[in-house]
Parts: sequence; structure tokens; C-alpha cells
Amino acid sequence: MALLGLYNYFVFAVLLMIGLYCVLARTNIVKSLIGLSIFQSAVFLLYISMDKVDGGTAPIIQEGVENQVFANPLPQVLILTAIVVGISTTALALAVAVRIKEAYGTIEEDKIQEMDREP
Amino acid sequence: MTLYDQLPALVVAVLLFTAPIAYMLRLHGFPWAAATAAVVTSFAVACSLAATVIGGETIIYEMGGWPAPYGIVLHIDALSALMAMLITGASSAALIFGYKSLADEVGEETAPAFFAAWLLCTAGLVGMVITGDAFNIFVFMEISSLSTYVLVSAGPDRRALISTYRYIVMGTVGATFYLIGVGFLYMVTGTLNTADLAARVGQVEDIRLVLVAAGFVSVGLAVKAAVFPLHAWMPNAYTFAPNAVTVFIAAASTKVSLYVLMRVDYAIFQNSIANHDIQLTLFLVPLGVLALFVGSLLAIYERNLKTLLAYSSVAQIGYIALGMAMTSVAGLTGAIVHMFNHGLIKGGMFMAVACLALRYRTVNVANLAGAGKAMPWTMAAFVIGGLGLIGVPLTPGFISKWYLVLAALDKGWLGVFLIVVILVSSLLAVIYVWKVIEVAYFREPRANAVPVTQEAPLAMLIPTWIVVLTGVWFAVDSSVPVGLASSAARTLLGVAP
Amino acid sequence: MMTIVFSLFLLTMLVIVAVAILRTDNLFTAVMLSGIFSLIMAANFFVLDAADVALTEAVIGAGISTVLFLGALALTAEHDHSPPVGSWVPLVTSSALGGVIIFATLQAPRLGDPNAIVHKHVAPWYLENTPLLIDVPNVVTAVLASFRGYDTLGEVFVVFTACIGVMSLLGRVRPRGELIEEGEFDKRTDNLRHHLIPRVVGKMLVPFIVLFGLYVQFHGDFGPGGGFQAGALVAAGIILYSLVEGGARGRELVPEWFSGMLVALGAFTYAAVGVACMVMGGRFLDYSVLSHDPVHGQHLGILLIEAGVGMTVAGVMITIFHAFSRRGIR
Amino acid sequence: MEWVYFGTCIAILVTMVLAVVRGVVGPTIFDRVLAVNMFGTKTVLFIAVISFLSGRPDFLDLALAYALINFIGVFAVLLFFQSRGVRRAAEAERDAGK
Amino acid sequence: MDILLDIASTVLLVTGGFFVFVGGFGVMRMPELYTRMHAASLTDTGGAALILVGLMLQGGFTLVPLKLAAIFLFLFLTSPTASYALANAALLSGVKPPCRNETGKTFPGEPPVADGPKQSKSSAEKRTANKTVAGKAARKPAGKATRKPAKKAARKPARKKS
Repeated sequence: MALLGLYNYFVFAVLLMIGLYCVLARTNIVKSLIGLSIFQSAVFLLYISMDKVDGGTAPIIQEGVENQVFANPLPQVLILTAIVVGISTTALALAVAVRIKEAYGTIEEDKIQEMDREP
Repeated sequence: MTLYDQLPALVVAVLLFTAPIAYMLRLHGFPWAAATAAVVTSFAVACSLAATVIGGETIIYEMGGWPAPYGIVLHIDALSALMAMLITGASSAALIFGYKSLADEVGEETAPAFFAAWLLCTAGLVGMVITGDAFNIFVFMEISSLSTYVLVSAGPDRRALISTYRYIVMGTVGATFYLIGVGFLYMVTGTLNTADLAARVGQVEDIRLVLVAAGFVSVGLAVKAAVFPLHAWMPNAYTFAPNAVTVFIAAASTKVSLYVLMRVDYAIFQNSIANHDIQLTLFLVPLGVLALFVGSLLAIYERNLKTLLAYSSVAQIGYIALGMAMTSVAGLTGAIVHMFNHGLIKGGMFMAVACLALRYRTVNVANLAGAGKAMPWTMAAFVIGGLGLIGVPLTPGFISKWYLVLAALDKGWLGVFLIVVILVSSLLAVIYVWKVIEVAYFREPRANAVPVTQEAPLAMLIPTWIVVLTGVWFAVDSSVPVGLASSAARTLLGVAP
Repeated sequence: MMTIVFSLFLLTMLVIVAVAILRTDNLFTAVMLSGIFSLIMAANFFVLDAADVALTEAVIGAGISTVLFLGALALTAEHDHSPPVGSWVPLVTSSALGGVIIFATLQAPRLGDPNAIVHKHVAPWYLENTPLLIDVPNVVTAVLASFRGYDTLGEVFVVFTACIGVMSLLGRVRPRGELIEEGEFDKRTDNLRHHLIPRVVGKMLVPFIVLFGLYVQFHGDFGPGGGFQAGALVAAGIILYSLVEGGARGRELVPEWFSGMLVALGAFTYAAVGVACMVMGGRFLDYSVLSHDPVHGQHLGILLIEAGVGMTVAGVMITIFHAFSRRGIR
Repeated sequence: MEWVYFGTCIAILVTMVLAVVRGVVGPTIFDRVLAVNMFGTKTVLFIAVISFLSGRPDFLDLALAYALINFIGVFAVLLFFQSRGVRRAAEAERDAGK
Repeated sequence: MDILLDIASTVLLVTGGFFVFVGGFGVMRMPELYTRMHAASLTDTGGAALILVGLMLQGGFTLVPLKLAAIFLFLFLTSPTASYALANAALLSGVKPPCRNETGKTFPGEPPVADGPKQSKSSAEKRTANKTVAGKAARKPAGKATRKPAKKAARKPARKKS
């Protein structure tokens, strides 16, 4: 039971691993970027797991309801920010990927490296 | 509230406020003018802040009027003021310098976007150094990184794109690591304010999460700062960015991450984790030493002048890491002064390279034969910068190495080892600087090469020489940077001034 | 208890999907699966009482991100030709990372522990003081827009930067033949005009989506929602229109100069509110000085900056989408 | 009533798992699109039921947003395939011309 | 009165949950794409309708049933449209219902059936018509051949395509 309560963090770790592995091991640019977005999503999970309180509800105060327990609003605010930052990075990186495809004709990093090595 | 009280917010607000305006008004030449005006204003504000805090006091500015652990505060002491000065100064110098070269490289149509990105990059870097909130650092880090990607990708070569891509991946992974570290810190303390964190981390009973948080934050920032094994993104990004951009990011951007690393390590973890100074030494000394050797050796074998200087930056970051690792007032002073001085030296040298690039187009070392005669002023500036890298007396590099050696003297056998390392790496620096000088001064240009007879335009030479001479001036009279740095070092270590 | 059961399901699915994403060689499949991934993530956020985040993740992660990835795939390649076995470095690095985290989090407070330090220090202050100082029911909005308004300012500028970047990367090529005859439309590949049912239903939904976006914008003080979600929803509406009617029509509906202006104007609004607060004698972003009554001032400030956020996000998403879709026309 | 909601939630969750399995197994890409679409609908239902279960029915806004957003993805996919078909045809034509 | 509402919505929710589950089961077990689509789209709308109506009864006289009605409406509009769009895309890309595979012996690489788009368009005039195509496809292999070969036939070309 104690471990079940930590399940979120384990999944966070596993997702982080998968994301990082995808970024590092794959040479395809778009695939790496998908990995990168998994990597970022994992962090969202870490923060949001912190905000939960037993018997709580989302931190939106209802009128006329007394003694409500609310989840912690701060991690939610941080993650709202982080999500938007994440999509911004992804969009920019995808734009770069499109330009790379136009300039090199491929989006495989190893091939690009070969092309650059030739003078 | 007088204007004077509002100064801390103005450093960033001016830049952020101007960026959309520069993007919206698509008049000829306006984006550059607006950007320059904003950056120079911000520089002036940073200088007046530095004048206020040089005595060792701290300014706290509550954003939105909310008090410390609940709202976000700006936290300005000697160190952050020095860094803000460095960033805005480098940014304005590079902008003024780049009036001509950027017009060539960037083009009329993308100019509004480019200069808006420039403003945002400066704002992001300044925002990172003056904020007193751990998460806010992340947000401004992302502003500066995203805009740096934009600036680098504006380079003319197609390799600029792939360098940008690698930079994006590494930068994002680094920033995410930092975010994870902050998450763990938040988990054990419940706060994000750095001062509050420093106080509360000490009360945490079980240290494991704090340690892991420290690890994540340090590694994330080390990626951003291009500390040795994580420097892979840097050389290409420097090489293929537009020249003026290289001047700016080489002078300012990696230093900011080092600054944050320093701040977080010393302010938050030093007091709470037992033996943290030993851990820091174990983490940073090997990396610093390796960085010195590997960076210098790669620089020696490099053919492209910009890449050569980028590898030299990897080595120089090694010095800063060594200074940080020594956890003494002298060592930290050396590290901080070297951040400042290296910014000046590298800024000046990349400016000289940009001048050369304007005339020679490719900046392969082999192509520069005869540059000493054709462009005497430019090459002279380059040589003075190179002497600074080596650490010859009367150049800025000497001051910082002096403090590093002083700090090493307190460290026993490790110190002796470090002194030897510093000396050897200075010799390596002699080799790679000499390589350039030899070609430029003592080798005849190839017969089939297009002869270069013109010196760089004055609009570029004057800023270059201003930067170089500022460096020399701060070497001769080092009271301002050293005063700010030692006061900063004392604050960080918690030693009474 | 229920939370744990739901989380167990959702998180396990999350891992399965992530592994599947890693294993597939087809990028289109990977994008589809990452759409599922975002939806699971969003559902999980909702289970963990983060309604605002769930809304954002669904709109941005599952909606806009998928569209962007597909747009990029159409312009790059569909297959991943990575060599099957790489070096051992990534494997070792990532396993070490996972090991360290699992080792560390063994000491983390369990999910939902009311005695965790996180819930003891700063958070209760927000929950107690929001009704007094700001008086909006949604505490997340209050923290986002006022207590940590400076973060949000930074975030708006991050989005703004991304927009600038995408425009400077993809905006240089001017499309040829932008003025198209009516008959030409059906021959082009960037619209769905000859699919009768999707066209009718899609166009019918556009106004509803935009309307719903506006509702989320102005209802954000009372329920889940706010500038980001609203901006993304409005953008999603416009994107739907562009998908159905073709990029050219979409750009007629929202011209590029307009969306670009919207981006800059939104960011400018936010910064200007901050500066206005300074001019009126308060701190940067201290909305209390905007009106004679501090609480009313806060309301006004939050309304203005949320409007700025909404404008920027909507503008950015539309601009980026157009930049990708226009690139596809050769 | 709580247990009914809970049971419904579990039924929906199990269906979600099945959809995910379909999405992971494939075999065609259209199976995956189908899985995404189905998963989206199930998420809408899941959120609707859960907002009753947790006693905050005002969160139905979310379900509405999901329903709307889910739809856009399918359109993007349709457009993607359409343009891919045309692109491939053009490529084939070009190759034939060689 | 309350108890009646409770019972009604319990019944609706339970049947709805069952429907939804059956749909998921169908998507899992059906032999090929079009049949799976049929399973998914029917229960999507049916199960969703039941569950949403069940919830509506619990909402009382507030804004809640109205919102649920809006969701219901949207799902009712979007779900079939999405199925149509998907079936169309699949057909255009050359994934064919297995009945044709058995008789005509089509193989991967052959261009999409010439009347593919047209047919799906005409069948799309009525929303239900498009389902019958899928429905037929579902019945045929089950009735004629044993199950395994049909599965194989459906998967073989498909796998290469994807």
C-alpha cells in the first residue's frame, strides 16, 4: 500500500527514462522531439502528483460549501506555465526540423552528419 | 514610489515592453534603433543598481506587491548587479557593433523578428540573474533559450539549422533537469523563493531528496553552461550563428547559467548538506581540469577560427568551475571576476573575428594569411584579446588567474596540482593563440587568394576597441570588478565583509 | 482510494503508450500515440484535482500539438530510419536517471498525504487569502495572474518568442498564387471541401468552439479556464476552419498580419498593465493601484492580463499553424 | 449512487485500456486513429462521470472542451492522408518522367 | 421521486457502461479495420448517450443538464463524422474491406479502387449508409469463411501499408 502511494513517482521516473532514451538513441529528428515532449510531460506528472490532498477537490472555491479541502494550487500554476513553455519549444523545434528537411533533404541526424563532413 | 525604487523592475520591464513594439512597427531601421535604445537604457539602469549595491547591501523588490514566499521577488545584490551589467553591456556593445554586419546577415524582412528575439534574449538573461524565485529562473531561462535558438538559426549557413536543433535538444533537457530539481526542492520545503528555500532546506530531516535535487539542478545548469562533458552543443552554435550574435552569447549566455549554478549551490545547498563543499570539489574539479585540457587541445587542432574560440570558451569555463570548486573567498572572487573578464575578452575577440569575417568571408585560420598587414587594427585587437586568454599581466585574464592561484595556495597538494594545471593550460592557450598570430602576421597570402586591402569599417572597429580597452582598463584598475566580486563572494559564503 | 485505483489504470496505460511510442518506426503512429498519451495525461490530471491543467493539457497537448506534429510530418518524413541498435550510452544514462529518481522518491510523501510539507507552507496562505485579497473563486487563476503574475508575464513572452522564431524560420517564403479562383479550391490538397459531411459539420462547429473559447476566457475566474485555455480553444476553432476550407481561406478569415498583431498586442497589453501599475504608484504588476478599491483593482488587472494572455496564445497558435500549412503548398 | 458512478468509471477505464491496446497493436495506422478517436470519446465520458463522482459537476466544461478538441485531430488526420495521397502521386509522376 | 430518478439513472449508467465496454471489446476482437470501426462508432454514440442521459437525471434543475445536453449534441455530431472521415481516409489509402480481398485478390501496391472515393461519397449522403458498408464487411467473413483466413487476409495487405 505504501508503494502504491508512490506509484506516481515511479511512473514519472519510467517516463523520464523512456523520454530521455528516445531523445538520445534516435537519430530521427521528429522522433527525438516526440521523446522530448514525453520527457517534459513526465515532469508535469511529478508536479501534479504533489498537489493532491486526500478527500480534496480542485482549488475552485464554491459558494455555500463549508470545510472543503482543496488541492494545492501552486504546482498547478507552475505546470500551466510549463505546458505552454513545452508547446512553444516543440513548435520552434518542429519549425527547425522542417527547415532542416528543406536544406538537407533528410531528417536523420546521422545522414546529416555525413553530409556535413564532406566539404 | 519614486522612480529610484522601481529601478530593479525596470531592468527587465524596459526590454520586455520594447520587444512587442519592435516586432509590430515594421519601419526601416526601427527595430534596431528600438532594441539599441532599450538595451542601453537597461544597461544604464543596471549600472545605477550596481552603484547602489556595491557596498554589500541587498535590494528586494516585491513583484505585484506580494511579500516574499507568496509572491515573486527580485533579489539584487553585488553579484546579480555585476552580472546584469555584464549582460546588458555585452548586449548593447554587440548591437551597436552589429549595426552593419547584422544588416548583411539578417535581411530586412526578418529584422523585426530578429531584434525582438534579441531583446527577449537579453531580458531572459537579465531576468534570470535578478530574480529571487527558483521557478521564475526556469521561466526566464526558457525565454532566453528560445530566443537564442531563434538568433542562432538566423545564421546564413545551413549548418546553423542543425546546430540550432542540437542546441534545442540539449537546452530543453537541461532546463527540464533544472525543473525536476526545483520540483524535488519544492516537495521537501514547500516553497520556491530562494531565500526561503535556503532557510528551509536546512531543516529537512532526510537529506536524500535534497541531494538528488542538488544533482538535478547542477547537471541541468551544467548543460546550459556548457561545462565540459556537456558542452557538445556549444561549438557549432557559436560557429554558425550570425557574428554579432556570437559576440553576445559568447560574452553573456553561458555565464548566466554558471551564475545560477553558483547561486543555487552556495545559497541553498551549502548550508544544508553536510560536506557540500567536498561534494562540490569532487564534482567540479575533475570536470574543470578536463575542460581545460580537452578544450584547449581541441582548440589547437581546430581550423575554423570561430570554433577555435568556442573550444577556448569550453576551457575558460573550466577555470570558472575550478574557482567555484574551491569554496573560498579568493576562489569565488576569481571565478566571478573571470566570468566578467572572460565576457569582455571573448566579446572583444569575437568582434575582431566578425571584422575579419566581413572582409575574408570564411574565417578558416589558413585563409587569414596576411591579415596582420591588411587589417592591422583588427588583428591588434585580436592579439590583445588572445593575450588576455593566456593571462599575460596587464590583461584582464591575469587578474582572474591571479585570484585562482591565490585560492589554490590554501588548498595544499590539491592546490599545487591545480596551479600546475592552470599553468599548463595557459601554455596550451599560447599555442592556439600563436597559431592564429603566426598565420596572420608571418605568412604570405596565397597567390590565388583575393587580396584584402581594406580595414574593417570604423562603425565596427570603434566598438571592438572600446570593449578591448575596457578590458585593459579593468585589468589595470581592477577595483570595480574585484570589489563587486569579493563582496559577492563574501555574501555567497556568508562571511562578514 | 478511488484516486489510487483510477491512477493505477491511467498511469499504467501511460507507460504502455510511451513504450509503444518508443518502439514504433512509423512517425505517424508515434504522433497518434502521443495524442493518446496526452489524453491519458489530461485525464490523470483531472483525477488528481488539477482541473485547469487538465483542460490546458487536453487543448494544447492533444489538440494543437497533434495538429502541429502532423503538419511537420507532412513536410518532412513519415518513417524513422534510426539504426536499430545504437550505442549503450543512452541506455545507461537513462537507466541511471530512472534509478536515481526511484531511489530518491522512496522517501517522498505518498500521494495525497495531507501532512506533506508541500501543503503546509505556502499553499494554505493562497487558499486562505485569495477570497480576501483578490476575491475570485478560482484560486489557480488568482495565483497565476496576480500572486505569480510575473511568471505568467514571462510565459507570455516565451510563447511570443516561439511565434517570432517560427515566423523567422518558416515565414520567409511567400506563397505563390495566393489569390485563387473558386474552382481552383477543389483541386488543392490543403482543404476538405469535397468531403460533404465533414465540411458541413466542421463549419457548423467553428462558431461554437470560438464561443466556448470566449466563455472559458471570461469564466476563468469562476471555473477551470483562463487566458491560455481560451486562446488555445479559439485558435483551435480557427484551425478547424482552415482545415476544412483550406489554408488560403483560413488566412482570409484571420489574415496573417492580424494574428501577428494579436500576438504582439497581447504581450504588449500584459507588459503595459505592469508599467501602468508602476506609473500609478505601485509595484510592477501590482493591480491594486489600478482602482480606488484594491480588490476591484485586482479584478480589473486580472481581466486585462487574461485578455492579453488569451490574445497572445490565440495569435501564436494561429500564426504557427498558418506558417506550417502554408509551407506545404509548393 | 456513488458506487454506480464508480462502476461506470471502471467500465470506461477498461474500455480505455482496450482502446489503448488497439492503438498500440495497430496493425494499420487507421486502427490507431480509430483508437485515438475512441479514446477521446471515452475521456469525455470519464470526465463527465468523475465530475459527478467527486461532487463538482461544474467541471463539465472540461468534457465539453475535450469533445470539441478531439474532433479537430481527426480532421487533421484526414487532411494529412489526403495531401499525402496527392504528394505520392506527384512523386510517382516525377519518377515516371525520369 | 428521488429514488425513482436514482433507479432510472442507475439503469441508464449501467447499460451505458456495458455498451461502452462492449464497444471496447469489439474494437479489441473484431478481425479488421472496418468492422472495428463499426463496433467503435455504434457504441460510442449509443453508450455515450445512455451515460450522459443517466447523468442528466442526476443534475437537477441547474446548468448541469444543459451542459450535458451540449456534450451529448456534440458527440452525436462529431462521432459519426469522425467515423466517416476515418473510413474515407482508409478507403482512399487503399485499405479495403475483406470481402473484396477474397474475391478480387487485390494486393498491396495496387492503386486505390477507382470508385473508392465516389462510392464512399454517395454512401455518405445518408449517415447510416456508411455504417452498412462497414456492417456488411463485418458479417461476410464471419459467415462465409472460417475466421482465421479472413483475419489473415485483412491483415496482410494492411501491415505492409502502415
